[in-house]
Amino acid sequence: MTLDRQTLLLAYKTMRRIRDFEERVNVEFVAGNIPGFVHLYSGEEAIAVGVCMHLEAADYIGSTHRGHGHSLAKGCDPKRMMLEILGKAEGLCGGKGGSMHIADLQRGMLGANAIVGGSPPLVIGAALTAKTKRSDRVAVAFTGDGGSNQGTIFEAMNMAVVLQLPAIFVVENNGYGEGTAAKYAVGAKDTAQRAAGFGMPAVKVDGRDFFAVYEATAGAVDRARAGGGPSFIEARCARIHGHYCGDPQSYRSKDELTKAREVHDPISGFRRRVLASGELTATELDSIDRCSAEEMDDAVTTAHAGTAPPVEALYTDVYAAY
Amino acid sequence: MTLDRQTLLLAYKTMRRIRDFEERVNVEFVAGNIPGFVHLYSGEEAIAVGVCMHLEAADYIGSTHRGHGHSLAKGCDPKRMMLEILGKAEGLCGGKGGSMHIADLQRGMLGANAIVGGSPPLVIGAALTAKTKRSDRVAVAFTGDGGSNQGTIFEAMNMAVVLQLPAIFVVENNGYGEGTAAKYAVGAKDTAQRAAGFGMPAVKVDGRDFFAVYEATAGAVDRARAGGGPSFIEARCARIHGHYCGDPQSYRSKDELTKAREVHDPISGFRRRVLASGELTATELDSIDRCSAEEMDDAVTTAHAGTAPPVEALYTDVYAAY
Amino acid sequence: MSRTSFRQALNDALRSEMRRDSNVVIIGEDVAGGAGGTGVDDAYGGIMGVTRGLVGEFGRARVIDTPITESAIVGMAAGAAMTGLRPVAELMFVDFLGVCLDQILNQAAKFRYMFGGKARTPLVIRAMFGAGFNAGAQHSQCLYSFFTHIPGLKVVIPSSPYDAKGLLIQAIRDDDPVIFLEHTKLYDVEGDVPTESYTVPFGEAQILREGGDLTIVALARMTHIALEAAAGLAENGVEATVIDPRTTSPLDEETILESVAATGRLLVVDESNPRCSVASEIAAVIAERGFRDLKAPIRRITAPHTPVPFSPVLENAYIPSSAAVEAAAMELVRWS
Amino acid sequence: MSRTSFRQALNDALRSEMRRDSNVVIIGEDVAGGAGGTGVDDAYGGIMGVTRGLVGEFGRARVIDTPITESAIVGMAAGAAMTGLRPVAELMFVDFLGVCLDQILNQAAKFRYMFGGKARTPLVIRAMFGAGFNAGAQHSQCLYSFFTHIPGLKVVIPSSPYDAKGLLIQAIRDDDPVIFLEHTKLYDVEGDVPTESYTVPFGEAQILREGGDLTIVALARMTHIALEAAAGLAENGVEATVIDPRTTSPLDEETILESVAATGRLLVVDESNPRCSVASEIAAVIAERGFRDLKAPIRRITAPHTPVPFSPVLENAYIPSSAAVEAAAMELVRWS
Ligand SMILES: Cc1ncc(C[n+]2csc(CCOP(=O)(O)OP(=O)(O)O)c2C)c(N)n1
Ligand SMILES: Cc1ncc(C[n+]2csc(CCOP(=O)(O)OP(=O)(O)O)c2C)c(N)n1
Ligand SMILES: [Mg+2]
Ligand SMILES: [Mg+2]
Repeated sequence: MTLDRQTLLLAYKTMRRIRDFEERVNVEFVAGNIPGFVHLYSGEEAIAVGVCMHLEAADYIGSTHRGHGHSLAKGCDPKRMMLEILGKAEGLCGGKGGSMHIADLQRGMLGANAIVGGSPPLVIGAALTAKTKRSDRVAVAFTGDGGSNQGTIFEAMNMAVVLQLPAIFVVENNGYGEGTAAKYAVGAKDTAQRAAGFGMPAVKVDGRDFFAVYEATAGAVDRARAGGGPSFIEARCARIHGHYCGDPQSYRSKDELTKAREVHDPISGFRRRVLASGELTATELDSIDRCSAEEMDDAVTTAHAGTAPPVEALYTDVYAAY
Repeated sequence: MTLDRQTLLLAYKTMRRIRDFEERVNVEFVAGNIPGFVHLYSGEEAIAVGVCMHLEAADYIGSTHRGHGHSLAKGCDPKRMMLEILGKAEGLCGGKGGSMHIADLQRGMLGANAIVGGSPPLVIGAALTAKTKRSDRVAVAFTGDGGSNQGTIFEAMNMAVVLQLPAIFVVENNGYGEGTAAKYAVGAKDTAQRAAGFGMPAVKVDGRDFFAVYEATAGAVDRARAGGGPSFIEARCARIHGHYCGDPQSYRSKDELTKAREVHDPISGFRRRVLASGELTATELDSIDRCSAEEMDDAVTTAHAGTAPPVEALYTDVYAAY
Repeated sequence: MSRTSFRQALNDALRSEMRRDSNVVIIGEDVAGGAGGTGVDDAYGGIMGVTRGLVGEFGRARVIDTPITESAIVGMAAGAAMTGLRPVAELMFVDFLGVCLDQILNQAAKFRYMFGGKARTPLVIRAMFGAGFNAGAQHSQCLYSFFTHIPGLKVVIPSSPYDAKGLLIQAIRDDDPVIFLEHTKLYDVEGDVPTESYTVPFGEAQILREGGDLTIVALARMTHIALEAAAGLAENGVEATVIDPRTTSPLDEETILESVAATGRLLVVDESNPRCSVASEIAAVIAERGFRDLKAPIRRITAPHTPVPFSPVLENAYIPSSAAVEAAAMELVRWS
Repeated sequence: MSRTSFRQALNDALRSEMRRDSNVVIIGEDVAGGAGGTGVDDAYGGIMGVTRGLVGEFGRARVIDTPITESAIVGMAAGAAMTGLRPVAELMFVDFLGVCLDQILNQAAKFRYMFGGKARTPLVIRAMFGAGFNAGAQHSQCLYSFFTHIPGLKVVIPSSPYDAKGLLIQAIRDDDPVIFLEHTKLYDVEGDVPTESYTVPFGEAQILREGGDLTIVALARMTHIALEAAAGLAENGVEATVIDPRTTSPLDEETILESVAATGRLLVVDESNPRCSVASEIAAVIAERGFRDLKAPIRRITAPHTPVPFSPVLENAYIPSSAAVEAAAMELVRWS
C-alpha cells in the first residue's frame, strides 16, 4: 500500500512524538518527579497511530492504563498531558486523574482506564450514541492481550454485533499482561479467530508495521461508518519498557528485551522503509525528530512550571455530602 | 449408536421422572401452593439426562435457575426437592433455598443458580479440585442460550483451557432468554463455533434427541477424565412451558408453542424410536410411566405433609452479628 | 390528578421524558418485551411491565432490548451518557449489581471527578429491590447502602407513586449518574398522581406524619410499615413523626435533625442488612449532629445479618414488621 | 520472635499453612511471578511480593497464575472451596471487586445459608486497599464497608505484622469465606513476629493504647494515625484509648462499649468514604448500646465523600490526618 507524503510525514511525526513523550516520562519518573505509577507505550506506536489516523476529532476512542500513545494519536496536547501526569492544576484533568486517567472529551478521548477491560463497554456506548444520532462517527476500544480475556470485552463484542454498532475492537498484543505471557493466558492462541466467532470481521496484523495497521483499520472504519457494524483487529507488538516504569522484567530474557528495542522498533522500521523506498528523505525525518525533541523539552518545562491544584479542588466536580 | 436395555430404560425413566416432576410443580404452582417463582424444564429432559448419565455421584454439576431437571438427573431425591420447592424444613436446603437454589453437595449438585452466568466460574473450581487432587472427576456447567453471552462463562471457558481443567460447558439453547430470542441475542449465530474459538473441542447437537446428547457427552467426559481438558456442547431444544410458571408467552407464536409440545417433545421422540427399533416394549415404558406417576404423587403428598422451618432457622447457618 | 399505580407512574415519567427529549433512550433486557421471537412485540414491557407501550410509541431505536450481559448494558449506557445521550438502563433486580458493579463504581460514578469536571454522565440505572416475593437470597436484596457509599452517584428510593414519577423525571434530567430503586412490593400501590409532568427535587425528605413523641425514619416499603406502626402507637397515645428521606444521596440531614430536636428520640427502619447500612448512616449523623437533643438511644430496626431466606415463614420473620417497630418505639418512649 | 515486615509476615503465614495442609492453594494474577515468559520464574512473587518463593517450594499446581479475569478467579476459588480445597485467591487491588462482586456477594457468601447449612466455602480472598500511593481513583479505595454489609462473609483488616500473620492463618483455617484486606502503605511496616505458627481469633478487638479521656477506634493504617494523634493529645494532657477492631465482621462491640463506658467519648477514624461506612456502623452501635455512657457527640473522621484524587496535594488532603484527629478529639473533650 502506498500513502501520500503528507500521510507518511504525519505518521512518522506522531509516532516520534509518542516515543519522545514516553522517554521523557521515563526520565521524569526515574528522577522521582512523577507521582504514582506509569505504563509506557514505547514500541507500540504504530498501532495507536495506524488506527487513529483514520479518525476525526469527533470520533471516539477508549483507552487502557497504557494510554499516553492513544491520547497523543487522538490529538491530545502533550503539554497538558505532561501537566496531568505531574499532577498539576493545568493538566487535562486538573491533576485529579493522572497518567492512568487522562481524558479529553473534546477530542473524543473517553479516557485512559485503570481497570483492565473497563473501556470496551463504554466504547460501544459511544458507538450507540453515533448510531442513535445517525452521525457517521465510529468508536475504537483499545485493549491489551491480557485484557482481551476479560468478560467485559466479550460482552461488549456480542452487544456490538447484536446492535450492529460502529465499534472497532483493537487488541494490542505486546506479549504480556504484567509478567504473564499472552501465550499462557490466552487459551485461544489467536484472539482474532476468537473474535470472529462472535460474528464480526476480525484480522491479525503486525502491530510493529504502521502500514499493516493503517490498512487493516481503513477497512474496519469504512465498514463502521457505512453502517456495517463492528470489527476486530489484533495487532502484535513488543513492549520496549517494563509493564510499569521500574519493572525489572526478569520474566523476559535478555535476548527478548534486546530484540524489542533493536529489532522490533516500529519507528526505526518505518524510517528504514520510507528511506529505502525514497518516499521520504532523511532530512525531513531528522527535522521532525528535532521538532519533536523541542516540543517535549517544552512540555516538560511547562509541566514543571505548572501549579499544584488548590486544596479546595478536593471537593469540586462531585456531589459531596460532606 | 445402540445402547443396552438397562441404559435405555434408565434414560426413559429419568426423563419421564423429570417431566412428571415438572408437570406436578406446575399444577402446584397454579394451585398457589408454591411460593416465589419457578422455571420448568419440560421439553429439555434429553439434555440433563443425556449428559448426567455419564456422571458418577462424585462428579460435579453446576446448574441454572431452571435446575429441577439437572438435579433429578444428578440423583437428587424428588421428595426432598418438592419439599424444598414448597419451602419445607425437610427440603434439601431446609426451605432456605427454594426452586432456584436447590443444591445437594453429596451428589455433586453444586446448586441451581439464580444469577444467569453464575455457575460456570464455580464449576471450573470443582474441576480444579478434581485436577489438584488427581481424581478423575469431571465438572459440568449448564447454561442457557441467554446465559451463554454472559462474560462469566467466557472467562470460565478461557480459564479452563489455560489450566486444562476437566470441565464441560453445556449450553441449553431453548431458543429464548425470557422473551428475547437466541437468534437476536447471540451475535454469533453458533455458540459452538464461538466456543471453539476459545481453544476447546465444541459440538452442536439436537438437544431433543437423547441419543445425540448422550453420544456427544461421552466424548467430552472421556476427554476430561483422561486429562484432555475442557469441552463445549450446544444442545438445541424447545421450551414447552413459559420462561416462568404463568408466563403468557405472547412473544412466541401459537404454532411454535404447539410444535414445542407436539413435535419437539424429547420423551415421545425417544419412545417412538425405541419402540420402532424394538429395543424396548410399550409394556416396559408404560410401567415406567405408572411408577413415575406414583412416585410424584408420593413426592407431592410428602411435600404437603412437610413442616414449615422453625423461625429460629432464620439465624442459623450463617455467622450473624445480630 | 388521577389514581395511578407506582408502576404506571414510572411508565408515565419515562414516556413524558422520551417525548420531551429525543436523547432519552431505554436499554435493558426485555424492555421492549423481547426481540426476535415468533410472537408479538412488547410482550412483557419490561419484566415488571414498567416500560410497556414505549417501544410502540418510540420504536426499537430508543427502546433497546439487549442480551443478558449487565456489564455491557450498564457500560454501554454510561458510554452513551458521556457522549450525548441520556440513557435509562434497567438492571431488573438490583442483585444483578454483582455482575456489573465496575461500570458503576469505577466508571460512571468517577468520570466527572477523575476527569477534572470535564465529563458529564447523565445516566439513570433503574432496578427493583427488596424482599417479600419469596424470590430467595439472590433476588431479594436491598443493596442501596453500596450505592450510598459511592461518591459520584445519586441514589433515589421512592415510596409512593407521586414521588416515583417526580423523582424519575428529576433523575433523567440530572447530569450525574442516578441509581433509581423500586421496591418490588410497591409496583401495585396506587396514589394520586398529576397527569402532567413535574419533578421532585433530590435531597428533600418528606414528612409523612407529624408527632411529638419520637421520630421514625424509613425508606420505600418501610415507610408503609412505619406508618402502620405509627397508627398503632397513636392508639396507645404515642405520636410519631415519620420521615421518608426519598434520596439517600444526597441525604436530607436537616429535616431529620429538626424533627429529632423536637422529639428527642430516633428510630430508623431499614429493610436491608444492618451493618454499614443506611440506618447506620442516619444513626451516625444524628449521634454526631443531634446528640444534644437526644433523650434516648438511637434504635435501628433492620433485617438480621443473614441472607434472605426463601420459605415464607422465614422471609416474613426476616422483614422488619410494624409490630417490631411499635415495640421498639414504646421502649424508646419509656426509656429513662 | 524476629523483626518482620507486614509483607513477610503474610508470606510466612501462607507458607506455613501450605506446608500444613495440601488443600491450600494460591490463585491469582502473577502470584507465581507470571507464566509463559522467556525469563525466570517467580519474577514478581505477586505484584506486591507477598507470594514470593512459594511457587519454588510448592510448584505451579498449588501456586496458580491466572489470566486477568477476576470473576473466573474468585468463582473458581469459591467452587474449589465448596469441593474440598482451601484456596487463597488474590484480587490484587480491592478496587477490582467491581469485576467479580457477584461471585462474592451472591455466590460464596450465600452458599452456606442458602443451601441450608450443607455447604462449606473455606475461601480466603486477599486484596490490597487504601490511598497514599498516588494511584488514582480506581486503585486507592477501601470498600470494606461493602464486605462488612454482606452476611456470610468475614472481614479481616490487620494493622500490624503480628496480626497480619495470625489473622491470615486463622482466615485460611476458617470454614467461611474471608475477605482479607491489606493496606498498601503497611507492607513495609516492621514488627516483632513469632517465627512459629499462631492464630489471632476473629471478633476480638485489640486495645493499642489506654487512656481515660476518650476512645478512638481505627483500622489498618488509621491505627497508626490514631496513635500519632494520641501521642500529640497526651502532650496536651489528654489521654486517649485507641482500639483496633481488627475484624469488622465479626465486630467486637463489647470492647468498644466497655471503653466508652469508661471514657464517655468516642471518635472513629476511617480512611474510607463516610456514607454507610464502618465508622457509621460503629457510631450507630454505640449510639444504640452505649448511649447512657456518652458525654459528647460521636465523631467520625473519614475521607470526604469524593473519589480519591491523583495529585499528591489533593490526596494528602483526602486522607484523614493525625492533626484532624487531634483537633476533633480536643473538641470532644472540651464539649459541654
Ligand atoms: C480488572 C483489573 N485486573 C487487574 C489489574 C492490574 N493490571 C493492570 S495492567 C495489567 C496487565 C494488563 O495486560 P494487557 O491487557 O496485556 O495490557 P498491557 O499492560 O500489556 O498494555 C494488570 C493485570 C487491573 N488494573 N484491573
Ligand atoms: C445476571 C442476571 N441477569 C438477569 C437475570 C434474569 N433472568 C433470569 S432467567 C433469565 C433468562 C435466561 O435465559 P437462558 O440463559 O436462555 O435460560 P432459560 O431461561 O432459557 O433456561 C433472565 C434474563 C438473572 N437472573 N441474572
Ligand atoms: Mg499486554
Ligand atoms: Mg434459553
